[in-house]
Amino acid sequence: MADSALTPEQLATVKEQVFKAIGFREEDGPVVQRPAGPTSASDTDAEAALDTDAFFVLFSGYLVFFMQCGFCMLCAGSVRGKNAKNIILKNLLDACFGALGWYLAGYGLAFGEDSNDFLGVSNFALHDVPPSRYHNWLFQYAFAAAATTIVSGAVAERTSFVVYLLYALFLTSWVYPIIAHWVWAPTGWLSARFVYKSSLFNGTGLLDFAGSGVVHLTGGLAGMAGAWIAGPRLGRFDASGKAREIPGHSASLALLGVFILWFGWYGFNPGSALAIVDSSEIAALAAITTTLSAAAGCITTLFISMAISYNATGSIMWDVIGAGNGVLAGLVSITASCAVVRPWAACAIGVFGGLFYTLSSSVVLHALKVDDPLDAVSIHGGCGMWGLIGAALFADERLVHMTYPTILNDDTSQARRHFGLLVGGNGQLLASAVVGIVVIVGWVLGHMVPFFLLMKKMRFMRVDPQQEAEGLDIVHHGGSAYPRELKGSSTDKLTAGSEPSFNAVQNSKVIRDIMN
Amino acid sequence: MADSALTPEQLATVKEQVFKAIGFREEDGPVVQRPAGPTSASDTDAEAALDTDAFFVLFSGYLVFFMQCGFCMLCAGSVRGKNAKNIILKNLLDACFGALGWYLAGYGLAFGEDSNDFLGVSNFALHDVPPSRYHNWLFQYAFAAAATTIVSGAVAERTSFVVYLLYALFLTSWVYPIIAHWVWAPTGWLSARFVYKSSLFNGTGLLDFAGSGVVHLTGGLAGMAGAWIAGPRLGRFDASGKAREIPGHSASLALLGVFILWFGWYGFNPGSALAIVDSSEIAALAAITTTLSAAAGCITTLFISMAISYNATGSIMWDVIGAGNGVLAGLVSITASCAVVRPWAACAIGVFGGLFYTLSSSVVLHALKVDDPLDAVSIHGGCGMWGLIGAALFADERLVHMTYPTILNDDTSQARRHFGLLVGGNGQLLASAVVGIVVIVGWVLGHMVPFFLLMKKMRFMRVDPQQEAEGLDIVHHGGSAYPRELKGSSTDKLTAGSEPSFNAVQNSKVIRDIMN
Amino acid sequence: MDAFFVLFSGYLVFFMQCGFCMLCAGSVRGKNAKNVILKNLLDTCFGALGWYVMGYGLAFGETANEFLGESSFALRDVPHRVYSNWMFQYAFAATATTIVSGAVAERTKFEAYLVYAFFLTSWVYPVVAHWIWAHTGWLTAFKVFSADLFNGTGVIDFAGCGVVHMVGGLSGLAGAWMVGPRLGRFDADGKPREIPGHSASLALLGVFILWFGWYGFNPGSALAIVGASDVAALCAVNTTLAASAGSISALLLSMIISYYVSGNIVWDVIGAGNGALAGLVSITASCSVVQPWAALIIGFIGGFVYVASSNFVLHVLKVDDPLDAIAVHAFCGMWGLVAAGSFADDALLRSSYPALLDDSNQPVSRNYGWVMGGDGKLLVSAVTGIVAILGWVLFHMVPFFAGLKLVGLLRVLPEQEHEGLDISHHGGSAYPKEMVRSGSWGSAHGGEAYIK
Repeated sequence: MADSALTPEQLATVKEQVFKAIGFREEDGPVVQRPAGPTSASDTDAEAALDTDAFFVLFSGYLVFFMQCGFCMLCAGSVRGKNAKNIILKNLLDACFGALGWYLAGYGLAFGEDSNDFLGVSNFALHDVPPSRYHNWLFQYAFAAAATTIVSGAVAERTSFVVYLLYALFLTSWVYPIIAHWVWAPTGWLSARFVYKSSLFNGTGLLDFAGSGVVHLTGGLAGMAGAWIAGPRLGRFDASGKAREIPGHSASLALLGVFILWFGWYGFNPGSALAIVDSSEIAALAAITTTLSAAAGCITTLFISMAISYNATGSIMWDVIGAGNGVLAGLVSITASCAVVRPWAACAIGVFGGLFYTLSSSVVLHALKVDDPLDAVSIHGGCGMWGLIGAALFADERLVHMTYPTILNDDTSQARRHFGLLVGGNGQLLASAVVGIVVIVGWVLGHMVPFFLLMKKMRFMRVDPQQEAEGLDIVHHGGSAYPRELKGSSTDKLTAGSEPSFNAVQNSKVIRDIMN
Repeated sequence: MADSALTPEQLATVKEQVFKAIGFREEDGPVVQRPAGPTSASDTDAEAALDTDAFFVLFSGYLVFFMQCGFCMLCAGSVRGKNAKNIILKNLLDACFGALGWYLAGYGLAFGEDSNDFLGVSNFALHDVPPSRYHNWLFQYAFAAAATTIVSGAVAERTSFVVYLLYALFLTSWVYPIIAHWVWAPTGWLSARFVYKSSLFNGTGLLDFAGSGVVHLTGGLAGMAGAWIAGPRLGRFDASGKAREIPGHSASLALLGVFILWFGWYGFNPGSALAIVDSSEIAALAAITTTLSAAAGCITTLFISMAISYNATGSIMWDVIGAGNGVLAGLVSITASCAVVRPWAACAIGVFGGLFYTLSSSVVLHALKVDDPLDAVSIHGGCGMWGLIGAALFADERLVHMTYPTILNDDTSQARRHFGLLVGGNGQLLASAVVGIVVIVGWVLGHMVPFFLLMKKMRFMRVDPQQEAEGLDIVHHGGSAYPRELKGSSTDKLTAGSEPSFNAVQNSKVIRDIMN
Repeated sequence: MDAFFVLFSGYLVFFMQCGFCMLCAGSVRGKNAKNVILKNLLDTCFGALGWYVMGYGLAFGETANEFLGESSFALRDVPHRVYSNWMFQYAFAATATTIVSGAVAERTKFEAYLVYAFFLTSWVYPVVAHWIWAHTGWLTAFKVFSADLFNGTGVIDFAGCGVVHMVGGLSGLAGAWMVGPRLGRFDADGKPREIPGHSASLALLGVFILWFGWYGFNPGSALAIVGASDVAALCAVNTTLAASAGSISALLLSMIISYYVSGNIVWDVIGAGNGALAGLVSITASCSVVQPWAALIIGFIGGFVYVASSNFVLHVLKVDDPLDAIAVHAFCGMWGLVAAGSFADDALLRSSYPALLDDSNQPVSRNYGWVMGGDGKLLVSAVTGIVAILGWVLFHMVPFFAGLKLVGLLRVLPEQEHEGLDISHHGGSAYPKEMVRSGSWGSAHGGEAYIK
């Protein structure tokens, strides 16, 4: 497991001797003077590097895709058993419809080669896309699907199936791609990757490395619109408007989802380097900051919720779902800045992410009276905003220069990028982040609120109250996710010979409860 | 070891390494200046190799991290439903506190650049760690978290939450890193990677490629200390001291955990090559031996338990949880030796691993009267020991030389490494393995027994009996992991107004069945 | 680098074992959950042994003839650089094996299943793999000279529609047919009754894991990344699109059917999950040789094939297949081969398969799909491949299962089946009652009895 067979002292001595002998100075950097080899060999090297990058992006994309599984399990565990199949199917289908929407329209709008500041206008249905960009399509598809699936949690247990399908198609084929274009496409007006500093918005562009704003804020706001317009679940608020808990049916499934999401986030954040050759340090840094922020978010949320419950009831309660959501809050918060902040700042961002989550969750529920079964609005919307701001506050000068390409002044001299307010920089990044947040909020709500209102008007939005009470699985999906066993199972044995008394029935119910 | 005077041979080796690192070839002649211009192909080549290695280590680290999910599901499925949330939260938090402990103290103690035989003394909180080592931090963090989480199973269903958090911090920030330093750091006194054979402990060092000893034995022993001091769960032993089964609440979750762990182990073992360029054969061999040993361990355990049940009751019983634990036993057993044994030996190690697991499980339970709900002590402690011994018995000469770096005699001639007793070698490796086991046992128990005893003294260790009987989820975590639906849900609606007749009860039962 | 890629793809394929296990577990009744989980675990384990001892040598042994390989058993004399390939191919063999566990679930004897798993991985599967994927196999598309290829084309089965899925699915057909339906699956008139699984959550968890693992299965089958990253990326794109299309078409089709039959709309969750799998299976043969739009079509039709063949198996053949494994893997596997023979694109064939020479050492283009303007030769080869696999698998597996049935090893006793295999064979339910009742009301009704 050791890196080197020599002690550092020894190695340093030898290095010094060797360098002296060949006239090499360390500050010169790696030797670049090479004898002219066969050109084909260097071509091969360059090709191999591209292949390695494609490999990295593909596997990161697979991990991001696996987050669909995480979201699905998280949602399934966090709703009542009577709606489990419904939400699982919604999660499966936003991956499927997302693929269609992204294939037909989304990718072209976001990353089409012919494009302007505002959107791309070519490469629809993968037309004329060279195969060497296919890995990028897959990676970006997984992001689009992640943005889409966030909403399923916010509108769970009461929205109709059809409206969700329409929504999924609409988001992946129009709303999300445009934002992705603004921030990530080479020509987008908020991009941080122009060559000339003067072309960058506000001289900075929007720092959103892996999508706190593009993916999470978008998804969270769409969820907000949906949950608000759909209205709360039956029984979520009592007559006096006080919120009542409606716990999900399986904490195990929910936390399985959290773990899978954390795992998948290692594709989301480090994978956003979009290359590994010459970027491995960026990817590794992103992996570390992701880990630390998630841990900090979890611990913060846990202790805050513990303190609140202690104040409120006098007994200490360690909230499991809260801790899981804290992990997600930390992950969302670091997403924008994962490659541009130092590890200590990642801890800070995670801690504040946990705080913001708790805070915004309570605002959404108690002040806005919006019923969000999975806290998706606060996790993805609230922490998504904080993520953009956190990037603007903590972005480290050296890391920004390492992660983002060199920019030039108008006289083609190399320009310095702005960096974070709290680490010695100025407020330019913060200004850009605020602008970014405002336009994303405007764009998403400007589309999703009318969309959901229209659906409501057409009575598509929400299932009937009696259907909601009975559970969507029985009404729409042909039976419960956890059906009772048929006659002939062990249950019969246990009740056999006993009177069908209340007690016997109760007993067999116990068994069945457990069996199911 | 000699710090200043280097032998010509050694100088040559190091020269070669240094040249490779800076992209210099001797035939190029002395470097006089660093030419300007774009980097050449060969430079890209060397850099790309490092990047590829970083990529490999990162993705292996992700897989190892995913083992947290596996452990979590395994633990959740193996405890009773009333404690599911508790153990899930413990598993989540050891990943989180583990990250903090490893960040602040652990990594510096284990792999800090300034270090002595016993521990590292720099690089705390990633201070002064070059980004090119960040990927290693992540990988090693995942290992530390794996060692920590082993204990959660052994002390499940009865220990208090706070003591577990303190334990997790203590293990990842002090107990585990020291052992990792001894065995894996370049300067550790048990390391197998010194340059001179005479510097190696016993002329061999400890062969522990991926951590049977460092990770699993450490975790298993800490679990032993915890389970022993916490005492058995209520009802685990009857009045006469005979053990009674307390089955877990979901075999599906437990086996999901086993599969995820097996998957993650492909990061654990092959990933420990820490490089893929020029090491792909080592990694591939490790993947094969891992597979075969897991299969052999599973089959052995299954048939042993079948034979035992047949002897005891006369009917054949195929034990699912036992088979799953057999997989883990095989995996732990091969961990130390995965890159230095041939595939047939991997089968043998797996078979004996299954045997040792069954044996030690029965010793722990019936002789020591220690209640270990997940058999973590026997799987990780028992098979961890066997893994070190197995490596010493079966290590193949050629593979040892392929996997570990070349070592030199004092006269700087190349030295032969010792290899396994059963494949033609001598007992030196075995002696080292025994020493390794003794010091790990001493170190871990020397810390964890006093730690847990202190906790017990302070009455932190264990929850109240009535809390234990009621279940930790309700007492500490605000309700069951699988809550019944609240009043006001559909149940009431459907039964409202009907007599509490058999039929009504049946109806509400149906609903509840579905809910649960 | 390539070894790295192959290894990690192999890990993903291995993870499909977990997916199958969860899918099976969720799709059976709770009383048989442990049984089917253990079967899935053990085919992984016995598969490893069978593949190690026999399978790899038969399929990819270095000395080989057209029909099978004859060396490299137990990894003997296998050079280390091939080790990553062993790992990858093992995961494929285990996948083929595990398909059957679903088809024969809830009623088959445990011992019979173990014997089957060993038999398939050590003999039936490796021979088929050799035919199509080994350089010397008679159906391979990997020979240098066009004249050596079967029909001038060989069978295009990039990632194993035929080799893996048809083999598994047909074995499942043989098994499910021989073992007979579960008790209560058909009523007295022979009308099928639904026996829903105990947890849709687990089943769909399995589907998601399978989809994730398929990204190892299809792109990984490029077996290299350097110089092949475009191929791998195309496979990943096509895999995604086909899975989506399959899921959507199966869902809509089953919705329409339910609307016709019962008058109300049912969105079938398990059907959608199986549809995704159907799409994945359908694209497996052709993932590297068709354009993305063709992948959509292939997946879409795959969903139809799944729904149609599922009804065919159940209503016409009267075979009880709890997981629809036969429809998903055997029938969509066939469709996948046919699709590859129809939609294979000229340029993509050349980029993902090696260059071909005619007898005078001149480069010669490969035959491509008739839909794309080529001729029917690929389709003929695909049909030949289907027939050969059908014959080989059924010829072995039907007598095998019939033999087991004859000696009484195939099926559990009716009362055991009634009670549930977990209790009769595995020492208790997968979800046992708690000894001390949790919850508020449990303790009020006899819960105390367990405390003491």
